Amino acid sequence: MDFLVANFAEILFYCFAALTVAGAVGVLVLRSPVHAALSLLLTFVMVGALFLLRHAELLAAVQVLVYGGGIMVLFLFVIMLVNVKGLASSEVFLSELAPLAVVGGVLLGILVAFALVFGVFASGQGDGTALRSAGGEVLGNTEAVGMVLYTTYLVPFEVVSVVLLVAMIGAIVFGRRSAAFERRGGEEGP
Amino acid sequence: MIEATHYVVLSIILLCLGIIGVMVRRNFITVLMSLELMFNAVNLNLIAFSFRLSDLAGQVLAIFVITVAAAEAAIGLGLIIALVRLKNTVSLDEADLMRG
Amino acid sequence: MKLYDLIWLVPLFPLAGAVFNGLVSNRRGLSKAVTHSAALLGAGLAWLYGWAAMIQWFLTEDRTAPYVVRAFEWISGGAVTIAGGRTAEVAIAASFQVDPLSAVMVGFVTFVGFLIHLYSVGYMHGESDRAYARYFSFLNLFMFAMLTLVLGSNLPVLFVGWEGVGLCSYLLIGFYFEKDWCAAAGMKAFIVNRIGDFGFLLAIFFAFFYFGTLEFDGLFRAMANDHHGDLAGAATIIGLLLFVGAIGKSAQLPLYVWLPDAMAGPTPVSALIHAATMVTAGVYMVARCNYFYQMSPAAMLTVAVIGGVTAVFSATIGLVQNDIKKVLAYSTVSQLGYMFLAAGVGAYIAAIFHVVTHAFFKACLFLGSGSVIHACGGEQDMRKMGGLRKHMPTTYWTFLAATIAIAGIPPLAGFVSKDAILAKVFEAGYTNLNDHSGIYYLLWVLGLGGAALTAFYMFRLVYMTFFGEFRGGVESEHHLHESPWTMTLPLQVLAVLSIVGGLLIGFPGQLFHLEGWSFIDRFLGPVVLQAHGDGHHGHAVGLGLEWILVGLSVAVAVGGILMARRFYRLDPAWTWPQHLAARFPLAYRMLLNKYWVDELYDATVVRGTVRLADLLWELDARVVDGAVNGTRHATVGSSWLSGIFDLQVVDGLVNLLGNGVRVTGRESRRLQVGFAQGYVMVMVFGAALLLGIFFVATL
Amino acid sequence: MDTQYGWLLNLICYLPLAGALLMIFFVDKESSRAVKLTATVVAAADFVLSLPLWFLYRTDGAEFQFATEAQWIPSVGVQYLFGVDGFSILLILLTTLLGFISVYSSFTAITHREKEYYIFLLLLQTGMIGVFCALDFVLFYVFWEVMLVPMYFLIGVWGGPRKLYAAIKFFLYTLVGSVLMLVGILALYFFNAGGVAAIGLTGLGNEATFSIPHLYTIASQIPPELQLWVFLAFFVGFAIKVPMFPFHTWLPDAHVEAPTAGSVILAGVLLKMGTYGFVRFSLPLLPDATVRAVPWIGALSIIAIVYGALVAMAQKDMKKLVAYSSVSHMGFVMLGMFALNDPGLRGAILQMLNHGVSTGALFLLVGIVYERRHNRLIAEYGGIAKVMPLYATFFLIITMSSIGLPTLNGFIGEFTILIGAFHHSWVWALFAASGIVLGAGYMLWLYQRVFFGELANEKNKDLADLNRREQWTLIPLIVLAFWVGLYPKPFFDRMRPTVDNVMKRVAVALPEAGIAAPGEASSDAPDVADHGDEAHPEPGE
Repeated sequence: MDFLVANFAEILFYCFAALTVAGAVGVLVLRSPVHAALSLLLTFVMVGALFLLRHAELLAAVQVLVYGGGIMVLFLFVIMLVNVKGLASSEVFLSELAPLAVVGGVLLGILVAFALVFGVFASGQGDGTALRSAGGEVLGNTEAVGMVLYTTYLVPFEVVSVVLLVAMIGAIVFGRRSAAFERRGGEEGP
Repeated sequence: MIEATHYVVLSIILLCLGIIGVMVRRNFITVLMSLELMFNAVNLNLIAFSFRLSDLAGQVLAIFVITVAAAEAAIGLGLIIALVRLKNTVSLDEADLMRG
Repeated sequence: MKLYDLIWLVPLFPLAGAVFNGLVSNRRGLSKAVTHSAALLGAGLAWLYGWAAMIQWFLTEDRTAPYVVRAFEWISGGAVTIAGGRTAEVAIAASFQVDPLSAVMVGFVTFVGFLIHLYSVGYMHGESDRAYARYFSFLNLFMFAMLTLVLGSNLPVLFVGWEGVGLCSYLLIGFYFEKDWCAAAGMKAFIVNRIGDFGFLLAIFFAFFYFGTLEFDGLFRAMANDHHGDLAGAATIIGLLLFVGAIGKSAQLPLYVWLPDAMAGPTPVSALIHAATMVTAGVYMVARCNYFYQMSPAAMLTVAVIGGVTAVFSATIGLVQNDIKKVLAYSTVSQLGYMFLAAGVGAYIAAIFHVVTHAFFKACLFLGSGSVIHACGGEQDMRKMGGLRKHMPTTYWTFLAATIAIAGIPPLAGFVSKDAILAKVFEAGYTNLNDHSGIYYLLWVLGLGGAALTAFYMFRLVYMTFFGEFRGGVESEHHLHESPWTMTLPLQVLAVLSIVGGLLIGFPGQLFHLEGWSFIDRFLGPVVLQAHGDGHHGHAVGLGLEWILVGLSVAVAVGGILMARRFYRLDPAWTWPQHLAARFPLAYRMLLNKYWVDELYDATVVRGTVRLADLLWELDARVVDGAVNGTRHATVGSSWLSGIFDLQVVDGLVNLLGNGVRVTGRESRRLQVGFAQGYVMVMVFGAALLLGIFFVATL
Repeated sequence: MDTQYGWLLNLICYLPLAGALLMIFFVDKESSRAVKLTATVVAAADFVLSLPLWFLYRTDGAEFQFATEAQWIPSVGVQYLFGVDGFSILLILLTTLLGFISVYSSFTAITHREKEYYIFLLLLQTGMIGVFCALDFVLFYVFWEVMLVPMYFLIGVWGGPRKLYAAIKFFLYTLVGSVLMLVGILALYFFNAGGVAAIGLTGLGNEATFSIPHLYTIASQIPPELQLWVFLAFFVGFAIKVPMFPFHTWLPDAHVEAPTAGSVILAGVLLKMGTYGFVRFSLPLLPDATVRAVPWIGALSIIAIVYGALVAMAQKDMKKLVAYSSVSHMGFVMLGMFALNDPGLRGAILQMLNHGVSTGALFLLVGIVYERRHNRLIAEYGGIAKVMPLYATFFLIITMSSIGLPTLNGFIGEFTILIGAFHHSWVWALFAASGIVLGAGYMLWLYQRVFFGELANEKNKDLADLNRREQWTLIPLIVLAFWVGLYPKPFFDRMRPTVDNVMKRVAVALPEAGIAAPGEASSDAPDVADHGDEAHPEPGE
């Protein structure tokens, strides 16, 4: 038990990491998009849990809410809407490319890993208190992030919100355009 | 002790899976999901380094990444709908209007 | 309350009427009753207020100095250096003045104007509602402009009225614009007037250059203070240029040609504008600016000569015209000549006196002729009239009274004023004014001859129109009728004034040793600058000689009348005039065709200008624009040449390059497979390669 | 420079641009209604926004007000300098008013490519306002060129049968002038800065700048020869735009081919660019050369007045007639300006406005019948006062304004100019005043041939009178014509500081300048007319 107590954080990490990778692999290999999506959901939630371990409580919440809630619903919604099952071809993978792709992916991964690991060794180490304090006073992580977000990073924050807005409009336009296209084609519009 | 290295390795694995997924899956929706995987990989990294450096910038950046990911998902799914309407397929290799 | 402090209301009343009729009545097509009520109200209020203000002024203020009412600053052109290196501010105010001269002018303009408005109510009744409103709008607008003209206290404000009456004249002459010749007459009037205005404008500039002010009062004082004759040269230039303006507006030689044509307008318009008021504006202006002429013998002489010659010249044309309005038009030109003749000998008061009496009898004549034309259904040719005495007695009697007045039979108005003029002209010769004794005597003879001609052609007109048998056919004779009261009432009022008006306002007391009995002489005295040196001689001509002169002019007038009676009354077949015409065909044709002056102007000035315009247009298109297009052709040509060089040599190289690019493009197009994941793969390997290079380089 | 309310000026200048962008991205080109509505609202808003300038401008304040000062390209001394004085305010108001009217008047005249048309109109407006606001030579030049392009397209796309010829002629002609102007600008720039050794131009060694207010301060140090060359370069640029006598032939072509609104803007505002340039640059910056050029420009102006009027008389096409009348009227403006005295310059400035109002209105009027009949030949009309009484009334008022009838605007301008010209040389006034007679000649003749007489042509029998919209395009101009004619004082008040400043700067070069202290008001400046004694009417002459 002592081992469990002493290394609780490590054990949690490995569990979460394993589930994360499992989910990712599921996305890669599951034939049905619905299954793939559910598998992706697992990854999202586990990544959120991993955030918790690094004292990023706010991020964890956002991860679950946005990914697990918003984006996932969006995926599922689209899957339902376009009836993927009927449309998807029987061939799941691009078989002729697959080997090459795996080689390329792994190669790139290794190279990036090199870069990052060097980065880890090159950088110093903090105690994490800064992640919970603002202006010297110890608060929660949410307050700390909020303070930084709305002071130092106010302008980028606003810009990102515009990006989101534009994306939203763009999504609507894509929907409309094709509607117009269909009208011209004589079919019934939505 | 969990080091940043752990996180880095995990994130690299996720990234690789994502890249491979993007390249090998035919289904556009799954390709998008793979992209989301890559985003998550990046976020993991950011959080890890944020903790290590005791710097909130990493978390803030992660929030931005999530936002962009949401935007990307919205656009991408919109594209899927357009593609379905236009060519009645979700296979990415059949969307080849730009072929030279 | 000083009514004359608000003297600018006088022109504003008719303006309000004009605006109402123009914007409301005309647009909405309101009924005739509304239209003429508004117009009469405008003119009537101007009359009442003008008279009230003038009488109040007369009773309360010092009459030797003008009472100036400044409304607002109008043109502020900044400072400029004028003659003698002085600096003057171009600050022209919209200001009005009350003084004896403007009082007289306002007095009769508003009065006659109102009567003619009243007359128009009957005369224009046949027009459509909108044309009716348009007519009254223009007529009211004319009143506004005319009153501005006589009330303005400086040359530019006078000029506003001056141009304004010209505009109204243009509009009213061209009232029946569907007829080409009416519109053409309007345009002719405006453009000929503009030629005069050209002189007027230059006079204004010269006046400002020499005096630094354009206020009449300031100019007057500057001239009055010039004891050494330093400003005589300036006075000559300004006087002559102003007179150019007067020639245009008052239809004197050589710019009289527009006035006979102006008869194309409705008859009340001819009465108001082209007889009673507007055409006398030139005389008013000369009288107003008399100080320039007083200082300049040359200018005076020019005015006198042009006036005298015009008086006779146009009277001769009037002898043979058959159009009733044309006769009256030439008569107007002739009478205006008399007025200028008076002004030219320094008798400005006599000139204004004649303006007033002329307004009475000539308005009466025109309105009478309008009544006749109305009755004859628009016919203006006297050869197709005759015997109208029986059908329209009121018109006949009033017309006759005015005719006797203009012919110069004592004691009617025309006699009094015309005799005053002739006496002054004779006096000028007698006293050897400015050493031009001979010329003035000659002018006196001309004036006397003109009086005889006047008597002749006016009675010719009466006899042809009202006596004998009606020559217009049975059908037309049926329609002959007396006019309604709105038309006859003004006739009667004007006829009465033609009879008594002269004695009333200008009793020739000097003939009876009664000094100061002439109201107008005393009243207008302060307006005229007493020239240095010669002063006022009083009675240079002895009383006996004066009576002889009176006798002479009466005798000539009676002679003219008797001759007309012999020619056109006693001999219904008119054999004598026909005989004369056959005997002197050239003279007759010359008179009938008005000395071919119109044709001459048409052939020289009008055609010349149009020709020049066409020529310059050719020049512009061919030469000036040709140069531009030539540049274009030269540029295009040289670029064609260099194009060949370019094609063969430079382009050869360029094409080589271009072909290279094209081939590369064609080949590399194959790489574009349109397969997204293929691109991703390339990207991944590319990124890996870059990272690899990075590590190799770093390590 | 008074920077209070500087934002207002920028807003006025860029609002049409913003409107154009808005239309590009958000207005559906299929919806003609939306296109017109947007353009009208933007143009009207711009006009309303420009109104405060009239009230906020202080005649006793700094020379340039509503200013904006910012760096633009610091490395070569280009600044973003905006600012206006009374003179430019009048022109900006004219621009915004005519801009609105030209948008409003095009509703039915333009039927294809409507969206692009209104976008170009709005872009043009930004360019024009910018020209009047810019106080930095480079900025000025940028706006000057920006203005050209939309006009080129307006003529070239929506024009008449020979539109391409006219558009290219307009563009190239103006471009030639502006390129020379650029050379002049650079010469001044280098003179102020280090000079150019290669061409033997020694400079003052000041900090390099294109700022016009700064260049004003060094004007007296520019050597006469340099002044002359720069003056010539400017002269060509501005004279083409005015247009002065030998450079005027692009104008009739451009006017005839341009759509109605294009003609209105062209006559109303673009021609003012040339005269604006003279007043803003040539006179104050190059006083020596200006004084030397007076006889030549005077002669050219008089030729323009008489020649323009005569050629107008020979025209058979209404629009061409009005175009040539512009040549004549702009001759008056140039004459007054180069009389180099207060009344002349004031009259010239006022006459610029007057010409914008009355000629703009004339083009609108001609456009109205053209839209109904698609014909501009005078001979095709005649007697239409009967079917279009209201139109005839409006046309008459504007005709009278154009020929200078007192109580209307034309008179005030011409009268003031002539007083100024007279005090320079009475011969000038003599010849110029003859233009007034000729002006009455061609305008009234036109009026007679079009409106009076028998309604002979069958096609004219059922012409519709003005509709409500057409009336409202004209009424503001007519109100303005009467306002200027009856009470021009507010206009004179606003231009006074400009005139005083220009006269003060020119006075340096006048022969007796040594006597007058530089700081004194121009009323103490020596007699301009005195340096030509032969042109002086002597008492007793």
